[in-house]
Amino acid sequence: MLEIYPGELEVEAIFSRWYAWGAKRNFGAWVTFVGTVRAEGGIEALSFDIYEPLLRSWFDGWQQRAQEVGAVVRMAHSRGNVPVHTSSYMAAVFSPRRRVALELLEAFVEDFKANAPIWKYDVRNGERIYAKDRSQPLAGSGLLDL
Amino acid sequence: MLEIYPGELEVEAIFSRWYAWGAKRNFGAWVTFVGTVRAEGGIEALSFDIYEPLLRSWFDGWQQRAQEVGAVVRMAHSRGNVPVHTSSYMAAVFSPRRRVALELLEAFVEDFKANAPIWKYDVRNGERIYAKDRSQPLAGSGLLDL
Amino acid sequence: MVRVEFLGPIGKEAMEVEAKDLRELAQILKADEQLRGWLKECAVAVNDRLVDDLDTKLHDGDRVVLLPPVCGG
Amino acid sequence: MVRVEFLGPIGKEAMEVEAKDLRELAQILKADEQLRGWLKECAVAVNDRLVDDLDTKLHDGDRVVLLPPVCGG
Repeated sequence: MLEIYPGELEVEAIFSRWYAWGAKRNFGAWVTFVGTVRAEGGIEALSFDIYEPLLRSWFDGWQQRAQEVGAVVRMAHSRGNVPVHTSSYMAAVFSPRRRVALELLEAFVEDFKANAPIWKYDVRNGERIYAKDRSQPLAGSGLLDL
Repeated sequence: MLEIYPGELEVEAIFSRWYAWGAKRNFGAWVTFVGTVRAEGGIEALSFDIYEPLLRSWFDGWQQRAQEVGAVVRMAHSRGNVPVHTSSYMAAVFSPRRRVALELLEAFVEDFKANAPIWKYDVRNGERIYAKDRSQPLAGSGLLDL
Repeated sequence: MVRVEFLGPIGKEAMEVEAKDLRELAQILKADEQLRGWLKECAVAVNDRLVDDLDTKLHDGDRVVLLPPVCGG
Repeated sequence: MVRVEFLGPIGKEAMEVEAKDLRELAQILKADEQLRGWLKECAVAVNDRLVDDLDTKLHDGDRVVLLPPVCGG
């Protein structure tokens, strides 16, 4: 349910697979979020590092939380460079009920922003520059700063 | 931005068109809702009537509201019969910002349920049965009940 | 003449009536057996705008629609 | 020996150190010029679990990772 791809996401192919998966399982409501790289600040791409073991355990926690309300979460994220106007992030919630789906997606995406172990870089002239000003410290940061 | 189709929606084709439209326009966040007909209560399909003039003015009001926050709403809905495990309803919000997109989609879909002039029928053995117990009276109902 | 249409599940043909306002139209519709049950559940639009005032005037060529409880999606 | 990895933008090779707990590890890392600025911004995971206690014991073969501020999506 957690998919990691090199480079930009093939949004339509992923969407089609997810749709077929959910329709067969009798989910009535399906919500998706797609994040696309905006052309701004003169960047040519964004680039991402992922720490997969922690991302997987974070995601598994959400899957459990979804399961308790009869829902399923899915997510796809890029690793490496993602050019402007292409997509780096997709998240989805399948549920028997629409309200559950919408609320869960909102909570999931917010928590993703705060807690997923992913690092973002602007790419300018082929150079990767850490997007420090847009990054958030994880809970417990500074522990080793004696 | 409001699309009405006879029968079930071609979800993947609509999604692909919307995606291409939004990516080109530099929207960073895109959320979609897809409603699929669940196999329950022995129905073979749902069926819909739409009163298009009022649906369009309701939708135009939302488009204006979206515009004020830099967003765009899109919607597709079926008219006539929609078999189980296929989809009758898609809604989407495109926005530069993710939080706007998620909140607007939630508000849009809720308001849609309460105010869109659409009538739903269960289809059993080829017969259309008004889904009265699941329907909500529009604001101002009962005006002519002297 | 005013044209009155019955949407969704009401299943009644449109009709043309003479009525100077919604109050007068309500009296006319009340007399129709088939409609009586629907009136308390229906919203009303005149020329495709929902209205909430029985004193809404009607004019020749106006179009009134009755909208029973809805359920999209 | 404990293996220490530096994730994302820190850009430093993993290292092997001797440390009986996180407090001792912190002392060692503090001595590294390149790391000093990062320590106050980094979260810490031991064997892929985030920890928040400096007295967390370390054992031979443990894997510690330093996680700088994140921004997915």
